[in-house]
Amino acid sequence: MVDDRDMQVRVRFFAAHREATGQSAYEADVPAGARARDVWRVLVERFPTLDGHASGTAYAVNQTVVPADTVLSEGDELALLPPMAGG
Amino acid sequence: MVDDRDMQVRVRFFAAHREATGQSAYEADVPAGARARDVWRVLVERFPTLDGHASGTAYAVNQTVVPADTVLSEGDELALLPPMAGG
Amino acid sequence: MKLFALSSTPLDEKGVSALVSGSGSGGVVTFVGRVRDHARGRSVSALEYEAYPEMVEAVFGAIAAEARQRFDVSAIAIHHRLGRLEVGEASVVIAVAAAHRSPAFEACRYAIDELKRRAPIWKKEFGPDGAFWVEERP
Amino acid sequence: MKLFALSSTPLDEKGVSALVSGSGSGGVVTFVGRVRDHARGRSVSALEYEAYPEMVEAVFGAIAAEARQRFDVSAIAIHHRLGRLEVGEASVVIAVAAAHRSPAFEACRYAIDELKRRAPIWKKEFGPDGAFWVEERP
Repeated sequence: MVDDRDMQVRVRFFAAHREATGQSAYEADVPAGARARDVWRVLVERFPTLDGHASGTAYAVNQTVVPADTVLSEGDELALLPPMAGG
Repeated sequence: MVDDRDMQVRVRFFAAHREATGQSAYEADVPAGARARDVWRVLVERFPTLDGHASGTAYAVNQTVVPADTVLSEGDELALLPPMAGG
Repeated sequence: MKLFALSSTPLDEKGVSALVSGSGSGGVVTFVGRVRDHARGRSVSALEYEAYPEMVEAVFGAIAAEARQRFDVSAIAIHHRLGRLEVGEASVVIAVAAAHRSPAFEACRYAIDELKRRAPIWKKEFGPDGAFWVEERP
Repeated sequence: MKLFALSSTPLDEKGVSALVSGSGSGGVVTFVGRVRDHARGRSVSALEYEAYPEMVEAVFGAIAAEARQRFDVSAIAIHHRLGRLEVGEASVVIAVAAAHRSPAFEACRYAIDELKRRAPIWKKEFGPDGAFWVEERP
């Protein structure tokens, strides 16, 4: 999917994800040209407790909701959004 | 329409009617068996300034809106309700 | 504080809302009517409200009973102001509490629509061309 | 006080409503969401709200801009609470002002529906069976 250089993206965890990983932010090294869903796989390897939490999770890049196949850039903020429950 | 004994009903005036008559309540002597609309005619004779204020006026007897042909009883409270504008 | 009331002093919006909020109510929808600085193309400086008080509270109660029958709501409060109001002041506050928001919105809408249609309340509008009693079809 | 905000302290319902009330607004419709003592058949003792703050205010602003485009309303304010809330406390306050009541009701309904669908806010429910993150479809 990508060339073999790496890039860094800043991942944000909330709610069940935050509790599963024990952190609210994480600097992830991913291959350059990685898509949002590729980062999820990298994160599940790093935090096995995230497994099972994919259902209903949406992605936001730099505070905007995006499709799972969105290509990321160096320095992007990728937020994993579990099912929302405001109000 | 009625027999020739008289009865008394208590009339209530509001808003434009109150200003036209200069009063908010009036004890009207009307023929026994009079209907609400008969009282209106009695009132227009007594208060000529009420003429022209019939349009949109509803009747309430003892605090309940009723049709114009409702027969009144001695001691009833008949309220003349000009077009309402609450809220 | 009563659920249905006329008031000659400024309406307490928060108090009316608090009247209906029980521990089982997930949503409270409130409608507040305010005196606008214009109406029907004229500018407005103040309003004066008058009512048939013995009848108004019964009408408010009937409207609330109908709304509770039609929609799944737990409580409704209706307070209306009397006397002279300046621009920006609240003329009416209706608060509806329900477990779910959809019936709360519907019942609040129903209550203000019916209040305008059938509550024996009148208003005189003061503007640059003088004062007159408002006759508006809701 | 900002039109769109997250707050760690109790929401000021009257203040949010005052934010939108200008002299031209004839109606203000307010929705207040409160913590219920039960939900989905379970009893609830408290809720804990968490948000993605950098994104929430942008989402609130987008929802309000859409509502103003769709409905003839003059102003919308949205405040949401964060942290632990006891039963009865307000979790969200949405106030909409308009010259006429119909668009005010519609825009307020639109705003709460969209907030629940797409604002990045989460809640943990505390009850007799423990605590869990709520996943509800609006």
